Parts: sequence; C-alpha cells; structure tokens
Amino acid sequence: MPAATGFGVFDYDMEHLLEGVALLFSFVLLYQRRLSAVINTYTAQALTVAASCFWQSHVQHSGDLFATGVVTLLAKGIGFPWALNRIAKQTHAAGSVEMSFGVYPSLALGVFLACLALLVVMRIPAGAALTRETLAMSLSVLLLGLAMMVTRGSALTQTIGFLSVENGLALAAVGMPGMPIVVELSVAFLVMIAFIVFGIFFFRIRAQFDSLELHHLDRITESPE
Amino acid sequence: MIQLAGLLAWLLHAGLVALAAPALTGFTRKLRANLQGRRGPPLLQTWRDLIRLWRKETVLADNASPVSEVAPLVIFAASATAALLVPSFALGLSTAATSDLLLITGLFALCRAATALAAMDAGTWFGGIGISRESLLSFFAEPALLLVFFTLALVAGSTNLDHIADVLRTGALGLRVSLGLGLAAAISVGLTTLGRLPIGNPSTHLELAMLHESMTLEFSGRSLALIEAGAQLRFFTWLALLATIFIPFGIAPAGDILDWPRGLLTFGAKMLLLTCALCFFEACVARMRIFRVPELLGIALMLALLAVLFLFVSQGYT
Amino acid sequence: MLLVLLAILAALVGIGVAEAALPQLGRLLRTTAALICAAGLVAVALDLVLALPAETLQLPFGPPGVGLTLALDGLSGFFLLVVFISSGAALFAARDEPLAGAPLIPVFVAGMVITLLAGDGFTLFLGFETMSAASWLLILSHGLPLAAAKAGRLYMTMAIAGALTLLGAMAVGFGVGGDFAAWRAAPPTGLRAAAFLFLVLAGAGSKAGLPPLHGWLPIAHPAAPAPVSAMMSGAMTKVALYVIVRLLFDLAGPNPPLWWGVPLLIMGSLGALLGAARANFETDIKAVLASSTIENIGVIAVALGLALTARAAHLPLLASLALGAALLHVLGHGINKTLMFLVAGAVDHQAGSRRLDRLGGLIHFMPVTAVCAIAGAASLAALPPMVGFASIWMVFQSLLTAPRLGSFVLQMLIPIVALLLAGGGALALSAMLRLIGVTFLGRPRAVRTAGAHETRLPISLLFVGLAAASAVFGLLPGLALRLASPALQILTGTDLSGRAGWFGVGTQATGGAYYGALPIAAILAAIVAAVWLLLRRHPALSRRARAWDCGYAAPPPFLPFGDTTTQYGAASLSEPLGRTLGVPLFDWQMATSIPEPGETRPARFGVVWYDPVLRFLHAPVLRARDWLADRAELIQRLTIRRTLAMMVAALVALLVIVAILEQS
Amino acid sequence: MNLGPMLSLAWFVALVPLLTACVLGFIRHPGTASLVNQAAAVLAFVLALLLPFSTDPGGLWLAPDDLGIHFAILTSFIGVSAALMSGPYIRIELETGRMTPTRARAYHALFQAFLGFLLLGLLADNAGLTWIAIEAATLSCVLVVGLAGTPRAVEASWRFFIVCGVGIALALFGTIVLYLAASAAVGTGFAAMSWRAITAAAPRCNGLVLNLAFVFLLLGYGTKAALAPLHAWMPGAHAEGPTPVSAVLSGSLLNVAICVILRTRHILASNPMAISPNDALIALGLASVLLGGISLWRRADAKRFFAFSTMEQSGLAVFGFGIGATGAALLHLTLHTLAKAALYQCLGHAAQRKGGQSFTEIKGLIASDRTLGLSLAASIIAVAALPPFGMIVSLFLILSFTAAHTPWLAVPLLIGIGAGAVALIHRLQTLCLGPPTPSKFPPVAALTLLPALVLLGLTILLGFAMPPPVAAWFARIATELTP
Repeated sequence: MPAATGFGVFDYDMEHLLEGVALLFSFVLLYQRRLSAVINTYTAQALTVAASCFWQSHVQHSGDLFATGVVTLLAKGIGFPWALNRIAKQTHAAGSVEMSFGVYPSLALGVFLACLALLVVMRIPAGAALTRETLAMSLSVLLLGLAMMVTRGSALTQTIGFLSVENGLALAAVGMPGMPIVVELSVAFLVMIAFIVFGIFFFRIRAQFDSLELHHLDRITESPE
Repeated sequence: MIQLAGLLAWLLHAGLVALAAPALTGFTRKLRANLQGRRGPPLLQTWRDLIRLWRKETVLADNASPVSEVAPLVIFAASATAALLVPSFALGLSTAATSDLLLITGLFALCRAATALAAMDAGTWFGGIGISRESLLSFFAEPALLLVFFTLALVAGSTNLDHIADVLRTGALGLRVSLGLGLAAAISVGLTTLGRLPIGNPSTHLELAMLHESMTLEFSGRSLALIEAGAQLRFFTWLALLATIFIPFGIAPAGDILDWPRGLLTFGAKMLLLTCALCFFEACVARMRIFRVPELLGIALMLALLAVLFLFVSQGYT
Repeated sequence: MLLVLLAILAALVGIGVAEAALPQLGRLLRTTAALICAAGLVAVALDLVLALPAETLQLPFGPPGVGLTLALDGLSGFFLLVVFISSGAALFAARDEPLAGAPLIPVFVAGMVITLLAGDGFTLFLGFETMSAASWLLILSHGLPLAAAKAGRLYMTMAIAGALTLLGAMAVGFGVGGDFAAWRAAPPTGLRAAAFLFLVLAGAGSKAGLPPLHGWLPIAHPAAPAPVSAMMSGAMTKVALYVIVRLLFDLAGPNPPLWWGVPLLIMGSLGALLGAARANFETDIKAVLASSTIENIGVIAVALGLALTARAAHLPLLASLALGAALLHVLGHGINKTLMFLVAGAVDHQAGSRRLDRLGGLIHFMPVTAVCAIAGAASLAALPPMVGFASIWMVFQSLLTAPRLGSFVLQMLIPIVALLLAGGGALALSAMLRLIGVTFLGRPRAVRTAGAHETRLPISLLFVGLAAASAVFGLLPGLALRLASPALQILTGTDLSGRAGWFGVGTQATGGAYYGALPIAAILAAIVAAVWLLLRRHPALSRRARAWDCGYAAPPPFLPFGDTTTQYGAASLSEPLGRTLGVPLFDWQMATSIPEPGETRPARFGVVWYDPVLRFLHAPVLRARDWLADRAELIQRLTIRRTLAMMVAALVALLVIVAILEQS
Repeated sequence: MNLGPMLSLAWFVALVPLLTACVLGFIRHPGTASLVNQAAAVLAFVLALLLPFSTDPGGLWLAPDDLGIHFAILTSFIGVSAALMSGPYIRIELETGRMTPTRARAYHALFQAFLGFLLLGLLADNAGLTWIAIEAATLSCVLVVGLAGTPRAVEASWRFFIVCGVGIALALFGTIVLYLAASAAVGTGFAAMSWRAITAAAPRCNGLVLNLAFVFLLLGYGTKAALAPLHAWMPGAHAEGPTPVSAVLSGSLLNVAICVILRTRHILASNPMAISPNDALIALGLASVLLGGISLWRRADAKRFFAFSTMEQSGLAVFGFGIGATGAALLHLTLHTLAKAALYQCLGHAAQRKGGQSFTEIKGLIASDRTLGLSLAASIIAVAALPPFGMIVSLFLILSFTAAHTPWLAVPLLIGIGAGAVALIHRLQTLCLGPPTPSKFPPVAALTLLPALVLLGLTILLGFAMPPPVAAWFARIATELTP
C-alpha cells in the first residue's frame, strides 16, 4: 500500500509533479505548429510517463512496474519518436501542421476539458488520495489527447493525439495501486501493434493519396457512395 | 276475413291501376294541349297507341343483344310492382305488409338500370346522353327522397306506406312544417325521376331536351309498348304516392268494404286534382338547363334536411 | 370443429410449400386447395347452423412466453364463411392461370384464416402480417414490373404501418400477453380506451379501406392477378373489418362510451361517397371494382357505427338489426365482389385489355359471363331482388330508427350520414351501369375485343354458381341472417330470429317496416311470365335492321363494327358527374386535344383527376421522410474529425448529465 | 506460470482459433488454408457447445457466465457459417485477381484471429482481458477491411481504426475506474478485475466512481456496439473488405460489446447509490433505431444499407434491455444475428456475381440466379421481421412491452421500425425483382447457400418452435440479467 496520503509526503508529491508535467506537455502539444516540435513534445511526455512508472515501482516496491517503466521508456520514449521522424521524412510531410481549429481556441478547449475532468473526478470522496489526483490528471491527459485528434488535420498528428491518449491511460494504469501487471503490459503491447498498423496505413494512404492530409479522405466520405 | 278483403281490394286496385294509368297520361296530354289552346289527342289515344304498338313489328338494331329483349319486360314488371304496392283507395291491401317506401325507390332504381342497359345495348350515342344525365340527377335526387322518407319514418314510426297513410289519415297532426317542406322536396324529386317539364321534356325528341326518351330511342313495336306502359305506370305511382301520403283524407280503412266506394271517389278526385296542378305548373314553366337542375335538387335536398331538423326541434325528440 | 379448421390450415400451408417445390403439379394442387376451401365452407356453415359452442385451443408450439392460441366462435365463423367462399372461388378460377407467385395463394388464404381464428394478440398480429406479406409478393409476381413495383411498395408500406398501429393498439388497450378471454375481463378505460379506438380504426381501418387511409386500395388491388384481387377485395377487407368488430365490439367490453360509433359513422359515410364517386371516374375495370369496394366497406362501417352506438345506448334490438345489416352486406359484397373481379380477370384474359375504352360488345362473345356480371353488378348497385338491396335496406332502416338514441349531436349526424349514404348508393348504381354498359354492351371499341370467346365450362359454371349464391341470399335474406345469428347473439345479446323469417326481413317482430324479398320477387316474376306468355301466344313479326340512331347515315364499309367512337365511352358517361362532383372532390379537368387544321392525328378526349388522399396525405408524409433522410445524411457525411468531435461532445454531455444527476 | 489453469474448456474454445491463426500464417496453398479454417471454426463451435454442460469451464482469468456462453455459442456458429462461405468466396476473389495469394493467407489467419479474440472477449472474466480481447479483435478486423486496398476501403479502415481506437481508449479508462471502484470493496489485485467479483460486490462499491466508470464503459463499448452517435465506423467497416469477415463476423463484434454493456448495466443497477443505467440505454437505443431507420433511405451501396439495418435492429435490442423486456431483447439479438448473417452471405455471393455492391449493379436476382435471388429475398423478409421468420416474435414482444408501459416512447420507436421495414421492402423489390443486370459468374450452387438456409431455418425454429430446454436457457439468462 502506498505511504500515507496527503500533501507534504515526498512520495506523493513526486508522483503528483510527474503527472502535472505530463499534463503540461499535453497542453504544449495543442500549442505546437511545427510537426517536428509536435513529435518532440510527445517524446517528452512519454519520458515523463516512463519516469512516473519508475517512481511508482519505487513507491509500490513492485518489480512489474519497473518492467513496465523500461518497456514504456524503450517503446514510447525512443522507438515511436524515431519511427515518427522517419515516416515524417519519407512522406515529405509538410513542415507545419494544418491548423483547422486555431491555437487559442484549442487551448481554451483544453482548459475546459481539464476543468471538466477535475470537476468529475474530484467529487469522489478522498479514499486513496493519490489515486484520486492521478485519476484526475490522467483523465485530463486523455481528454486533451482526444482534443488533439479532433483539432488537427493530418493523419500523423491524429496518430500522435492517439498516442497521447495512450499516455494518459498508462498514467492511470500505473497510478492504480496493485493493478495487475497484465494491463500495463497489454497497453504497451497493443500500442506497439497499433503503431505498426499506423505505419502500414501511412504508406497505404501515401500510396493512394500521395499525402497524409485528411482532406483527401474527407473528400471520399463526403462524396455520395 | 281481412285477408280475403285485402285480396279483393288488391285485385280491384290492380284493375284500377291497369285501366287508370294510361288514361291518366292521356288526360294529362289532353289538358296540357287545351291549356296551350290546342284541342289535343282524345282521352283514349294512349290506349290506341299501346294496342297499335302491340301489333306492330319489332325492329331490333343489328348488334342488339338479348338485353334489348329482356329489358322492356323488366321495366314494365318493376313499374307494375311499384304501382301495385302503393295503396290507392283503401288500406290493408294484401301487399300492405311489404309496401315499403325504400322498396319502391329500389324498384324505380331497377327501372332506371334496365332502361340504361337497354339504351347502351344498341351502341348509338343517344343512349349515352340519357344515362350520363340520369346519373348526374340521381345523385342529387335520391338523397333528397331518402330524407323525405326520414321525416315520414320519424312522424309515423316506420317506412311502411300503409302504416304511414293510416297514421297521417287519423292522426290530428294538422299542417306540420316539416311535412310541408317534405312535400316540396318530394315534388321536385318526382318531377326529376319522371323527367317532367322543368327537368326534361316528355313530349319532344330534341336531343338537348330528352332525358328518358333518348334512352328508349331504339325500341319499336312490343318493346316500345311495354316501355310506354311502364312510364305511364310510374307516372301513376308517383301521383298515387303523393296523394296517399300528403293528402291522406278519405282512404278506406283496412277491411271496411262498405267504405270502398267513398275511397274510390276521393282517390279519383285526388288524382285529378294533382294532375291538374301538374299541368298548370308545366304550362307556365320552361325547361331548365341540365346543369341548373342540380341547383334545384340541391334546394330540395336542403328543404328535406330542414324538414328533418324541424322535426327534432318541434317534437323535442328524446 | 377447431381441429378440422386447424387441419385445413395445415393442408393449405402444405399445398403452398408443395407447389413451390413442384410447380408442374400447380393445377392439381390449386384444385385441391379449392376443394379444401369448399370443405372448410361446409364445416363452418354446419358449425353456424348448429350454433356449436365457442372453442379455444392452445397450440403446443409457439413463441416463448406468448404461445399461440386459436379460438372459434360465431363471429369468426361467419367471417370464415365469407373468406372460404371467396378463396375457394378464386383458387378454382386460378387453376389454369400461369401465375408466378401461385404457391403464395394458399399461404394468403392461410394468413386470413389464422387472423380469423386468432385467440390472442400475437396470433392476430401474425395472421395480419402473413396475409399482407403473401398478397404483397403476389402483387410483385404479376403485371408490368414498374407498375407492380410501385403498387407493391405502396401496398406494403400501408400494410406495415397498419400492422404496427394495430400492435400499438392492442398493447395500449390490453398490455402484453394474455389471450382474448383475459382481455375481455379487463377492457381499456378512459384515455387508453380513446387511444385504443383510434389506433384500431387507423390500423385495421387502413387495411379495410376506410378513409382517410384508403388511397392505396384502388392502386394496389388492381395490380394483383385477378384471383388474388378477388380475394383481396372480397375477403381480406372483410378480415380487416372482423379485426375492428372483434376489438371494438367484443374485447372492448359491453358498455363503451356513447360516442364510440361516431368515428365509424363519419369514416363510413365519407368512404361511401368518395369510393362510389371515384368508381365513376376510373378507366380500368379492376380500379372501378376496387373503388366500389371502398364504397361497400363504407356502408358496412356505417352499419357497424350504428350497432356500436346502439350497444352503448343499451338498445339490443337496434344493435342486432344494424349488426345484422353489416354482416349481411359483408356476405353479399364478399360473394359479388369476388364474382366481379373473376369476371374482370376473364375479360382481361379473353379481350386482352382491362381498360374500359378498349372493350365493348362482349355480351355477344361471352354471354354467360355477361349475364353473371349483370347479376353481380345489380347486387353491388343494391337493386331490389338481389342481396345488395336487402342489406342496404336494413342499413337504412337502422339509420331511420337511430335518432331515438338521444344525444343531440347524434340526431344531427344521422340525417347527414343517411344523406351521404344515399348519394353513395346512387353513384354506385351509375358506376355499375357504366361498367356493364361500356364493357359488355354496345359495339366492340377495339378489334381485339371481337376476338374474345366464352370462358371454359368450369369457369362459367363458377360464375353461375356465385351469381346463384348471391341470388339465393337475395331472395332469402333470412337464411344469411340465420347464419349470422350466433355472431349477433355474442355481440348484442339478441339475434334477428323474430324479425328475419324465410320470406323477408323486418325491423320489428310485428308491425314496422318489412321487406318481403320473396313475395316481391314472386310478383316481379309473375308479371314477367304473364307478359312473356302473352308475347308467345300470338307471335308478331320481328326483324333486324341497322340501328335507327335518329336517322344518321350508315357507317362507311371500312368500319367493321360501325362507327364505334360515337358510342358513349367510360369518360363521356361520367362527364356530367365530373363537372359537378368531380371538380371539388378530385380536381377533375377535361384534357381535350384538338388537332390543328391540316394535322392528320385524331382529336383526343381525355380526363385528368387526382385522388385527394394521395395529394394531401401521402405526399406530405413522403416529403417529411425525404427531409428527415437528408438531415440524417448530414451525420453520415461527417468527416473523421467531425465524427470524433461528435463523440467527444457525447462524452462531455454524458459527464455533465451524470454530474447534474448526482447533485440532485 | 504453469499451464494447469490454462487447460480448462473455456481456454480451449478461445485458443483453438488463435492457434489456428498462427498455423494458417504459414499455409501457402489457399485450398488447404480454407479447409483448415473451416475445421478450426467447427472445432471451436463444438467446444463452445460443450460449455453449458461442463461444471467448471473456467480457468485462469476465464469464468464465463451464461450470457457469455450463450453468445460464445452464437458467435462460433456464425463463425462456422462464415468459414464455410469464405471457401468459395475467396476462390472467386482469387480468380478475379482482387485478392493475391499472400492476402488470402493473411485473410484466413486474421479470420481465425478475429474469431478467437471474439470468443476470448466473451468468455473472459477479467475486465482487462475482455478489453484486450476486444481491442485485438478490432485490430484484426481493421487489417481485414484494409486488405481490399481501394481508396474507399482505405478511408473506411482509417475511419474504423481512429473511431474504434478512441472508443477502446475510453473503454480502458472505464475499466481502470471500475477497478478503482472495485478495489475499495474487494481489495486490490486480480479479485478486483473479475466481473463476477465486481458484480457480487457492486452494492458495496462507491456510487460516484461507478457512475464515472459506467460513462466511460458505455461510450467505449457503445462505439463497438455501434450505438447511435458513435456508429460512424460501422457502415464503412461492414461494406468494405471481404464479406465473410467484414460483414458476417463483424456482426458478432457488436454482440460482444453489447454483452459487456449488459454486465456494466447489471453492476450499476444493483448499486442503489449509482444512477439508473436504463435511461442511457433507452436513449442510445432509440437514437440508433431512428437514425438507422431513416438513413436507410439515402443509401446507394447494398452492404452499407444493411449495415444501417444492423445498427437499427441492435439499437432496438439495446432499447429492449433498457426498458426491461430482457428476454425479448435477448431473443431479438440472437435471431437478428442469425438472420443478418444469412442475409450478408447471400449478398456477398450476389455482389461477387454482379461485380459490384451498389443497388444499380445488383438487380433482378431472381431472374438471373433463382436460388440466390430467392434466398436473398427470404433473408431480407426475415430481417424485416415479417412472417414466417422468427424475428416477428421478438419484435412483437418488445413493441408491445413498450406500448403497454411507456406509450409515448412507443410512437418514435414504431416510426423508426416502420421506416426501416419499408426501406427493406423497397430494396428487396429492386434487388430481387425486375429485369436482371448482367452477372459475371455462373449461378451459385445450392450447396454454397446451405449455411444461409440453415441460419434462416434456425430463426423459424427459435421463433416459433423453441425446444423447452432452450426456452429455459433463455429464461435463465433473462432472470440473471435483471437485477
């Protein structure tokens, strides 16, 4: 069981800090205009999640969390950014991200979603304090990831939004005391598979529409069957 | 005893009808001619015509089917049955139980149907004129007639003609507003179904004026005799109907043989009175345009409806 | 008795399946089906005459939790009679017709029989849907692809809407499950009863052809093959009326509110007027007959409305008279409409067309069919010696005695209903005269019509049989009313035994109006025989010559049938009616095309009119559906990002709702 | 990790298809691949049939309840029919060159993977394992849909992946919150993950947390069940890609998601503090019925048309569960799955014969290919809930229940169902009747249509003459579902 809850307890503060940083990176993701910046921000967020895994494994003294931390670090910290950069270069994706929703409105949307997450989770009575804050933070990261997917126009940015959602889930899973390892492993494993599928898709979309912009796909959706 | 008397009365009635119907039409023609300053044909002329036609050779159209031979029979039979059902000088005829107003309308409809089928059989366009106009007028006439019967049924309790005549004869009803309106409606409907002057012209063969004659243009000899007799019977029945219902005084009650002579006399007087009224009316009226007739019948319809509604108001029907 | 009917049901479905498997045995199977219907007819007639007690039977199989129960009593027995007569005749006539959907005809009959024998809500719904689906497939398997498809779609749309409304009615009225016995114990009351009434009238009424939902009937019934049209108009509309009677009279409890009869009265009288008027303007034989079905259903509905009002006012004598009138008219119309549709099928087969302005003079080529058609039309037009007149007479008698029911509104309504009914009757007579005159009399309007010849012996015998049945019930209405007495006993407590004897039918046991069917027919026959004997005793000369035609010249030699175009055709016969009645009701216009000087094409006289129901009821519904479909299409066309936005919005909305709910 | 607990019957049911999937990855010859595929499907079905009779079929993380077993049998039976169909179907696809041998191999492997993960999802007792199984099933289905390679297929698979990805993410978050709620009552570790334990401990859990979990689980698995606002992925997924998987089997993906929603509803309903879950189900169900019924009128593509019909009918089933007609809704879901599988089989063959799946390309089937035309017409009549097929029974029960208890809800429901049925009728007429369009292949042999006809026969049997033990089984599940 984690140490006594409440502010001022070092273990708890550190976890809370890491989750705060991850949330910050989610906001930064919404802010970025250039594709490379988006990828770097995602990498930073992934590293923060890995740090949170390591810290939780130290706090909860469970070897599984340490293994998850290593997997997250390798897969999401290093593997994905490398692959994303390679795909971005190969598909000559345009430098800037197509801003269909504008920066400030998306940030405003992000704030609204974060507030909603806090409002919804905070009414839970103060059981395990750590879990309540973690839940709030991870829900915010999740919702911001969704906002990212909705507001950005390229298949690549939509994927990064999806991966950011996965980060939120990983934060939530890691934060839950005693949640069996199977979920974390599976999260990492399935994100891996998802990423491979993304890759296949990128090349196939690239082959069909010679660009990753979604408006080609939209044209098909809007054309009568 | 009443059955025997009823049967005797019925036979007497049948004889009366057979003799009086052609005579009545002859008298009408004679009277109308005199009113127009002409001498007009002798009273028995209609009898002579019937006998002459009976002996003449019947000419049928080349593509006429058996319908042309059967239709005159049906027309005559239906008209005769209707005539036999209407009590003339006495009540309690043996057919009194089934002498029903709706049945008489049905028999008239049967006549109309047989005439229409016969008209279309020859395949000439004259028949068509009559049928198309007839279907127009019947749509307006029959509802009015039914509402008149509605009034009578509410006053007398049933549509049995015998029963109605009996109630009206004895009932101290005096001159009722709804019965008066009903009489007006009944007269206009009668004129339409018989094709008398304001609606059709019985004596001419002008296409525009013809209503019934155009339908029987192709008939000759015996068929024409039967159709003419049918027409005369229907004319007689209508007048007898009006006489029995709206001038109920003097009819001999059921089974009272001694009262028959008085009944016969009053019935003869009533028929003459009605015929003269008709002739005077026809003398001073010109034929209406065919599409104006629905308006006349529309008024008759409204009168009949008012008759019924007044009945509810005046009697406070519970 | 119920087991016999169950065996008949199984046999019918078996024959349907057998015919689907072995089409070459079609003729034999349809004959056996006809014989089975005849056997059913005899069995049911026996059951009615012996007035056997009602039976119910719970089938071993059936849907879970609901179960299939069958019930037979006087009411369903009488309607079974009509269905078996109509179906037996139609199946017999369909023996040698090359029908693609033939295996479905016995299934169609089975559907109707299931509906009549239904003992609980589900079986009624199942039968209702089976008969609709079978007849829909039969429409599709016949006729020109485009016309059949359009008629089929309209028919099935109304059938599904009707079935679902009926389902809603039964559920609102009686809840879920339970058979009719349980329902009878707990009739609906108050607001639910009113909703129940209108839903039943909408659901079963649209199937029967009661306005304002009758627009589909003159389009769908003619599209089916002739025997199926005969069964649809002759039997299926009666089954729909049976559903109305069973739900409103029997299951809705003994004392419904007084105003329950009023909608039926209004819809019935409007139906009588609109149906009869429309029958005068249709140019296709089967469409004329379908419109006349609407008129007759209207008359029956008026009689049912009167019976319902009388029952509410606790006047059993008047209720039984009105209901007797309705049932007699159901039987009469069932027989005659089946006969007329089969005649229309024979005419279509022999003369090659159903359009009135391509027929004419068929009495010379098909004398027996023509005579039977005249008998059938006479009954549909309610002329005295026929059964149609007996039932119309009873309807008017019950209308005339109805004002004693008291309430002022009713007293005002009854004369207007009588007015419309009489108008409808007159128009029906004109329509039937037009139908018979243009089809059978006069001279052939097309050369193909002259090629027609009499139908084969069995079919002619069938026609004669049906006409004879109609005549028998016409002369002896008491016989039909005796068959109806078990039904009258169930629904109104008294039957017409005192008032409907062998010779005729009257309104009261003694005194009151009396229609002596037999004596009147005897007098008519006597007079005709007398005159006929007179004619034969000294035969006068008789010869054939060219029609006098008021002295017009003889038609040129190259016209074999004379100048047929001068004959009054279908459109010209109804032209005066069109000008006066057609304009307000059907927006009737004449469309004449006169050739320019020098043009060789002939002048054309045509008429254009529209059914008000299709314009003001069906069209707006279709427009609303298209509008909704376009709105729904917007959601389909959303791009991926907008779809995600919609999902996120759904999530946010749900979270907010949950938050609000938790506060309270 | 010894394999003892893994040797239970339930694991076998799930593992047989999964192992076959790996084996199929290496079988080159398409003929043997389809035979192995069919054999595996039959084996899985037989094993699933044994489930209800075995005393403790569970094992590590697997303790299937009656609902899971029922749908496992149903899904594996549909799997058998799909496998039997894919034999001739793939052969023709190879002939037309639309599918290369390597893709055929991938198809068979993914088919078994999809089936295996579906069964795993149904039988799993561990909430996390259920989530993983459904996610894996979605991924394998996405890959199959993407196989076609046409622009429309790519768009469909991309939309399928993104929408389902988001759905599955929400579902995971819901599972985590559910674990949080359960761990307070049951204690951390595997106990807090098992559906049985959570259901048992539901009254003691914290109501607010359960509400949050329900919101995310409903939306997450609602996307999988294609309920109204979350249905965007389903029409494209059903229409593109080879029919046996994308249409016939993916119907069962909806059923699995509905199972999970029902388990969540059971948990919520037994906790007095939590809000009542039924209103949400009623709202989503009604929205699906109305949207499905109405957008049927604007479809030009046959498969998308019937995808919307699936959405409408499963929406009606969810609505039925919502208002409390549990038995009828369960029967409706089962009968509809059977009927729709039969319909898609016939439609798949028809689309292949006519070389296209739009309504303009498939016309007059009865004239050009009698047996196929008649069986397609029969299956459309079955789906439209007309006699003699069984769906009329369940439709009648649900609509009567609604009209009797909440009449004002019955009005939009009847309109939606009516509009849907009429659209089906209209399309039956254009697809099966009238002059035929040219077809590229000889008429279908009656044998290949046998699975479809068996499915239709089953709907009649289950509708009207359900054997007593099966009726008892349905009743037991119904009582188990209502709290």
